[in-house]
Amino acid sequence: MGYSGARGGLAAILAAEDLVRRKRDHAPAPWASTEQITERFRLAVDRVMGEAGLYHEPTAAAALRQAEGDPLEAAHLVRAQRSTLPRLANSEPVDPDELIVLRRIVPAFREPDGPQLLGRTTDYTGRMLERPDGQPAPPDASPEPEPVERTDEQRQPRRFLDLLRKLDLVVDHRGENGDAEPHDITRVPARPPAARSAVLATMARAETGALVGLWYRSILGPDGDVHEVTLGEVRHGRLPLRIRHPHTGNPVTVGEFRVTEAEAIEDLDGAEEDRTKFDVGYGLCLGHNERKVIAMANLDIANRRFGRQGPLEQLLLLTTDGLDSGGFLEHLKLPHYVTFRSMVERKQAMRAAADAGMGPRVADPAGRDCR
Amino acid sequence: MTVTTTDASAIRALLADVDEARGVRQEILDEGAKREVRRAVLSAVCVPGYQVPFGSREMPVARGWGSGGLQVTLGVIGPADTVKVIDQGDDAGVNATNLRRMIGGTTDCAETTDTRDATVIQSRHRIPEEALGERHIMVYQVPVPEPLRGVEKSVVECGRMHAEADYSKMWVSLYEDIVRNGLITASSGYPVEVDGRYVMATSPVPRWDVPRLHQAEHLNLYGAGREKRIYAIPPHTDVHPLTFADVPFEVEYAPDSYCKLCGSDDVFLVEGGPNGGYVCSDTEWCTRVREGDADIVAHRKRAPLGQLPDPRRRLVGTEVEEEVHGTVERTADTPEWALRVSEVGKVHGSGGAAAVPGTGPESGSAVSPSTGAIVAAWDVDFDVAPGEALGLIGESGSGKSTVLSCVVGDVPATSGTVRLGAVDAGRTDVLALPDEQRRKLRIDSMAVVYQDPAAGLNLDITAGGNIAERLTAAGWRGYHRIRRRAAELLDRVEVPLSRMDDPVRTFSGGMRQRVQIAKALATEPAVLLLDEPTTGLDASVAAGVIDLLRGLLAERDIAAVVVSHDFAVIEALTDRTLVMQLGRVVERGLTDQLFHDPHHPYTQRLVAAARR
Amino acid sequence: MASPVLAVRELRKTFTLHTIDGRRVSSLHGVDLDVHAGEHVALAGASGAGKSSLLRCVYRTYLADSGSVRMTTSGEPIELTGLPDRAMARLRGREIGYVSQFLAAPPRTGPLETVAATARRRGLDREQARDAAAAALHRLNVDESLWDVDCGVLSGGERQRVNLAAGTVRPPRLLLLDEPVSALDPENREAALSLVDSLVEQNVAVLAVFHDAEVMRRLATRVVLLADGTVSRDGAPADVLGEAA
Amino acid sequence: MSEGMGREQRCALLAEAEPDELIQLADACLGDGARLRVLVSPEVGCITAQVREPVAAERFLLGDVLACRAEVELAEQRGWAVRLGDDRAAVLAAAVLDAEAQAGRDRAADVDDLCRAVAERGHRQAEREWAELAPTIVEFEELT
Repeated sequence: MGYSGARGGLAAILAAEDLVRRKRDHAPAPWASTEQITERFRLAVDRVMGEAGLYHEPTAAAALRQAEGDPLEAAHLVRAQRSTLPRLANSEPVDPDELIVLRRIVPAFREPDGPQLLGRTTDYTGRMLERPDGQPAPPDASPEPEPVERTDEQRQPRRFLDLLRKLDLVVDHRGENGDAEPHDITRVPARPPAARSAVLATMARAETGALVGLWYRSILGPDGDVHEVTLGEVRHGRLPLRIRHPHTGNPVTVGEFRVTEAEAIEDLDGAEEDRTKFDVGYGLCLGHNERKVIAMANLDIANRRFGRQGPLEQLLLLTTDGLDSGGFLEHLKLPHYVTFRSMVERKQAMRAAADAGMGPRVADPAGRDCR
Repeated sequence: MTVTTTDASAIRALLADVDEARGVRQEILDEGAKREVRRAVLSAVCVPGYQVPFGSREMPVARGWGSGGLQVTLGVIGPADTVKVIDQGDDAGVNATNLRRMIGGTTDCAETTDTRDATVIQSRHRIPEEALGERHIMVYQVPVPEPLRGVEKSVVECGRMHAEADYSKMWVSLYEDIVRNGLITASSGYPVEVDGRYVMATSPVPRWDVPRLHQAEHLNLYGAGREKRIYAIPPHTDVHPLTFADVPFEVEYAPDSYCKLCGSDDVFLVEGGPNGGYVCSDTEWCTRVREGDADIVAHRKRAPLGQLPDPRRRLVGTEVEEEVHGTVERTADTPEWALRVSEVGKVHGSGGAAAVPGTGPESGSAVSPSTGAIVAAWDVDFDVAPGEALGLIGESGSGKSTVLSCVVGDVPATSGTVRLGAVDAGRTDVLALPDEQRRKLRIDSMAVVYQDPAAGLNLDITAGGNIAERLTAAGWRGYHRIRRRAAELLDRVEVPLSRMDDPVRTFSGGMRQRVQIAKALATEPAVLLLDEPTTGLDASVAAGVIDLLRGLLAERDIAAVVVSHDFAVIEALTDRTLVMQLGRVVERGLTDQLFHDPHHPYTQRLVAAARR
Repeated sequence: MASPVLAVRELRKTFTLHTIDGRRVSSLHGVDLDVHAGEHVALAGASGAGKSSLLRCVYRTYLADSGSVRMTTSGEPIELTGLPDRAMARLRGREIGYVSQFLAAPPRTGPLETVAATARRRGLDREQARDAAAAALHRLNVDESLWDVDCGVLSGGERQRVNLAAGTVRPPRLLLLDEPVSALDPENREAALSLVDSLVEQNVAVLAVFHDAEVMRRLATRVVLLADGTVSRDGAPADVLGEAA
Repeated sequence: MSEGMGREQRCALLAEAEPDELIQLADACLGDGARLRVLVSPEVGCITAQVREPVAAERFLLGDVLACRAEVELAEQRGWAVRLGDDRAAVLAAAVLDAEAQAGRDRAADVDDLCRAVAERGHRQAEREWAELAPTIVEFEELT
C-alpha cells in the first residue's frame, strides 16, 4: 500500500494556531473592538490601509487586531482579502485639487493662497509620555463652537504648485506623455523600465519604513541620487470617489476617502536641465501618513531625474513592498536542508579536490603549452 | 411613515435568500486570477524556460512561502485531480502541510502522499524519486527565478541578456569558478539551458534532480509569486545544465553514503541528525522501500549515477573543436574599406541639426547660439581599409572620442551613417540597426580599446576570464580551448602567463591595458577602435603599449582607428590622420605630411606643441 | 624613349607659418625634373636651395602648392599631387623607397623585423620577407648579432644602414635618398654606395641628395643643380659639378 | 420620475445614508408586495481609485476603496446602488430606493425626503468639522 505521510507537522501547526488564538483573543484583558482600534489607533489603521492598498477602516482595524498590532502582517491580511474581491469599477480620474483639507501646511511660503491649517497634529507638541491611570481627563468643557461658514479657499486652497506656475518658476510637464493608461501593478508586474504611473502606484502602497529608509540613505548613506528638497506643501484631507453611473453614463459620487498629499520642490542643476526653474515631485497615499508621502514626493522627483541612470528605479519598484521583502525574509525560516546539503557537498568536493592535488588555482596545461 | 421592524426586514430576508442560492465558498484566488495564471502557464509552455510575467495575487501565505506555486496549482487544478505537496521531499514538512490544507480547503481535488496516485505535485526543492509520467504536473515554488542575479544586479540588464541570449557573463562565472576552485561550486538551483535557448533557474532543486528535467515525460511548472514570474519545462524538452563541453556536470555525492533507514544509496540524501549518517530526503520513497513497495531496479536506472563527482575527469575533459573565428569572407562586392563613417554628428541637448549653425572652428565655440546645445561633432567622414590605421587627433573636447563612441554605439549619433565592410558588404547603416544587433557586432566585428581599462574589462575577474567573456559570447564552449586561446593572446601582449588567473584589479595600468588589447583581439575583429589607448600610462609603459599595438596592427589585417591627443601615438601607429577641432575635421592627410607640413593653423599649433 | 619613372613639372611649394603671424616661406619656385628607370639623378645646390623639400614633395611628406609630380609604374602615369591619401600610402609601401638621414626605424623592434616589415609591404610573404631582410642587412654589413636588438640602442651609423636596408629591400621602382650615408664610416659607406649603384643597374630610378660632390660624380647619371627653389642646371655630373666646383 | 433631484445626486446621497434608515425605508417600499428582481446580487468588491496627479497630469492607480454594489428591478424600473464599505444589506436597500424613486412609486417622495435629510446632515457635519479645524489656522500679523 502507499506511503502515509501523516507525521507531526499538521498537529504542531494546529497547536501553534490554537496557542495564538487563545493568547490573543482570550488574554485576561478587555477585547479590543473594531471601533476602539479605528478611533484610538487611527494612524496605525491608516498606515495599514495605505500599505495594503485598500481603503476601509474596519477591515484594516480587524487585520491589526488579528495581527496583534504588527502593521506589516496586518497589511498582508488585508491584501490577501483584497485578492479575493472583484473589481467593481475604476473610478473616474480624481483631481487632487478637489481635496477638502483637514490639515494643510506650506513650508516654502509664509503666506500662500489659502490657510496654513495645522489641523489634527502633534508636530508642535512636546513628546512627553503621558501615562494616565484609568480614564484620561475629560476635555475642557468648552461650549459647542459657533458654526462658521467655510470659504472655498479654506475648503480647497489653491495648491502651492499653481502659485509657482503663475510665477513661471517650475518646469511644466503636463501633457508630456499624453494621457497614457495607468499601469495597474496589481495585475501587471512592474519592473524597470516602467511608466511613472507604475512607480507612483508602487510607492503609494510601499512599506513606509522602506520608503523613508531609501530616502534617508541619500542623506547619510554611501550613495544616492536624491537631493534634499524644499517641501512645497503637505495636505491631509478627503477626496470624492466617483464612478460612472451604468444607466446614465454620468459620474456619481459614491463616497469620500482620506488621503495625504505632498509636493517636493527640486532645485534643478543638471547640465541639460533648465536651471532657471524648479521641478516638483509628487506624493499621495491612502489615509493619513505624512512621513510616507514626503518620502514619496522626494523619491518621485529623484526617480524622474536619475531613476534610469542609476539603481533608483529598480530600488523603488522591486525593494519597497513590505509584503515582498518581509515575505522573502520570513521564508528563510522554512526548512532548507535539501539546498543546504547541496552546498555542503560542494564544500566537501572542493576539499577532496584539494586533497587530490587539484585544488584551487588549477594551473592549466594549456597555459604552459603556449609557445 | 410606516416601516417594518428590522427584525423582520424584507431586505435582510432577501439577502439571506440570495446568499443561500449562490452558495458561499471561501476562495483564495478568484476566477479572473486563475485564468490569468493559466494564460501565463500556456505562454510559459510555448516558450520553455522563459520567465512569463503574471499579475501575482497576494495569497494567504507569505510571499516566499509558496505563493507562486500555490497560484499555479490553484490555476491548473480541477476536481478530477489528485494533489501531493512536498517540502524538501517530505509530505509532512510544515510548509507542505500548510499548503495542502489551503489547497484542500478551497478546491474539490483529492489529496495523496503517493506520487503514483498524484496528478499535480507541488514541491519545494525536490522532484520525487518515484518515476514521473505524462499524467504528472510538477509545480515548483520558486523563491528567486532569475538565474542571472548572481552575475548581474540590474533587472533591466538581466532582461536584455535573456532577450539577446547573451549569457557570456554566466559562462565567465563558471570559468572563474573552475579557475579559482578547481570545480564548479554552484550547488542547488543549478542553472540550465532549456530547449537550446533560455537559461533558467531550477527552482532550487538539488543537482541530483536536474538530469531528470531533460526530456522528461512530465510537465514542469515554476511559480515565483514575489517576483511575479511563471516559467515551464514542457515534456520532451532538452534541458542541459550549464557547463563547458569538456567539464562534466556533477550531482551531489558523499563516499559510502546510504540511507540509514532504508539502505538506499542511489537517492538524494540529507544529513541524518546529530548522530551522523544520512537519510532519504524523499520520505515517501524511503517508506516505500522499507515496505517493499518500490521498484528499486527501475529507480536505479534513472538515478544520475553516471554524474557522480570525479576529480579525475574534471579537468582533463575531452577536447572540443567546434569553435569558429570571426573571420570575414571577402567577396567580389566587398568594399575596399572595412569601416566607413559618413557625415556623423553628435549634438548634446536640444535642436539636433538645427543647433549646428554658428558652431565650429570659425565660430570658436561648440555651443549652439540658437539652442544652447553642445555640438560635439558634426559632418565627420572617413573610411579605413583592412591593414590600414587611421588617426583621429585633436585636443580634448575636439570631438574625436565622441565620433568613436558614435561608431561603437556607446552614444547615439545625431546624424550620419556608419558602415562595416563585413556587414552586408557595407550596404547596411549600422547606426540604424537595433541595439541588439549593434551589440552583437561588438562580439566579433568591431572591438574597442578604451583609455580606461575598467571600461573594457571587468576588473574583478581574472585576465583569462576577461578573454573568456569575449570567447564565450562568440560561442566557445570548450574550457581548455578557451584557456589555450586566452594564454596565446596574453602571451602575445606580453602578460606573464603566471598572472593569467589573477584578477585584473591586481594588475598595473599598463598590464591592464595589455589585457584589454588581448580581449579586443580575441575574436579577430575586422575593425579595431582605440580610444586614447596609452593616455594615463607612464611614458615608458605607454611606449611599450604603442610598440605592442604597432606590432599587432602590422601582423594582422585589421582596420584600426586610433584616437589620441598625442601626435607621437598617432605618428607611431597610423598612415593617415584626421585633425579635429571643435567638433569638425579641419585637416586630413598622410600622417607624416600632417606632422611635417601642417596647413591648418590649428594643426600647426598642435605640431608645435608636440615638438616642444 | 620610355616615359620617365618620375616627371616633376612646375612644382611650387611655399610654407605659411600660422604660428608666426602667417609668415610665408618660399621653398620651390617651379621645378621641372625627370628621372628615368636606371637613372641616378643627384640634386645639388646650396643649403636651403630646396633639395630636401623637393624629395619630400615627391614623397608627399610635403604637399606641393601647384605643379605636377607624375610617377609611371606599370601602366599609365599616376599624378601623385592629387592622389588620395590611402592610394599614396599604398604606392609608397609598394613602389617608393625613401631613406632619410634620420632613423625611421621604430624603437623596440629589431633591424631584421623592421626591414622585413617593409619587404612585406612590398608584397613578399613572411618567409620571403625575412630572407630578403637578412640579405639586405648582410650586404650593408649589419652585424647579425644586432638583428633582433632594439633599434633604439644602435649607433647612428648602424641605424642609417638599417634605414638603407629597409629602403632598398625588394628594390622599389623609385628610390629617394636624402643624405643616406652621412653617418657612415668609409668602409660601410662604400658598401652602401655600391648597393645604390647596383640598384640603378637593376633599373631602379634614384633621386638622391648627397652632401659629397665626389659621390655625385661617381654615382650620378645626371646632376640637377637647384638654386632659390628652381633648377638652374641639369646635365652630366662633370658639366654641372665642374662649374659648381 | 421624481422632480428636483437628479439621479446621480440621489445615488450619491443614498450612498451616504445610514444603513438602518435605508433598510427601514426599503422594507416599507416592498411592503406593498411589489415584485422585486435582484439583477446584481449585493456584492463586496473594490473600486480602484484612479488619480490624475497635478505635476505632469498623469493618471496613476492610488489603490482600492472597499465598496459594495447591488442592482434590482422594481416595477419595471432598474434601481442601482454603490456605497463604500461592505454593508450588503444597505446597498441592496439603496438599490430598492433608487428603483422606487425611478419608478415614481408610492414612496418616491419619502426617498427624496431621505436624501434631503442626508444632505442636510452632511452640511451640518461639515460645519461642525470646520468649527473644530478653524482655530488651528496660523494667523500672521499683517505686515505694514
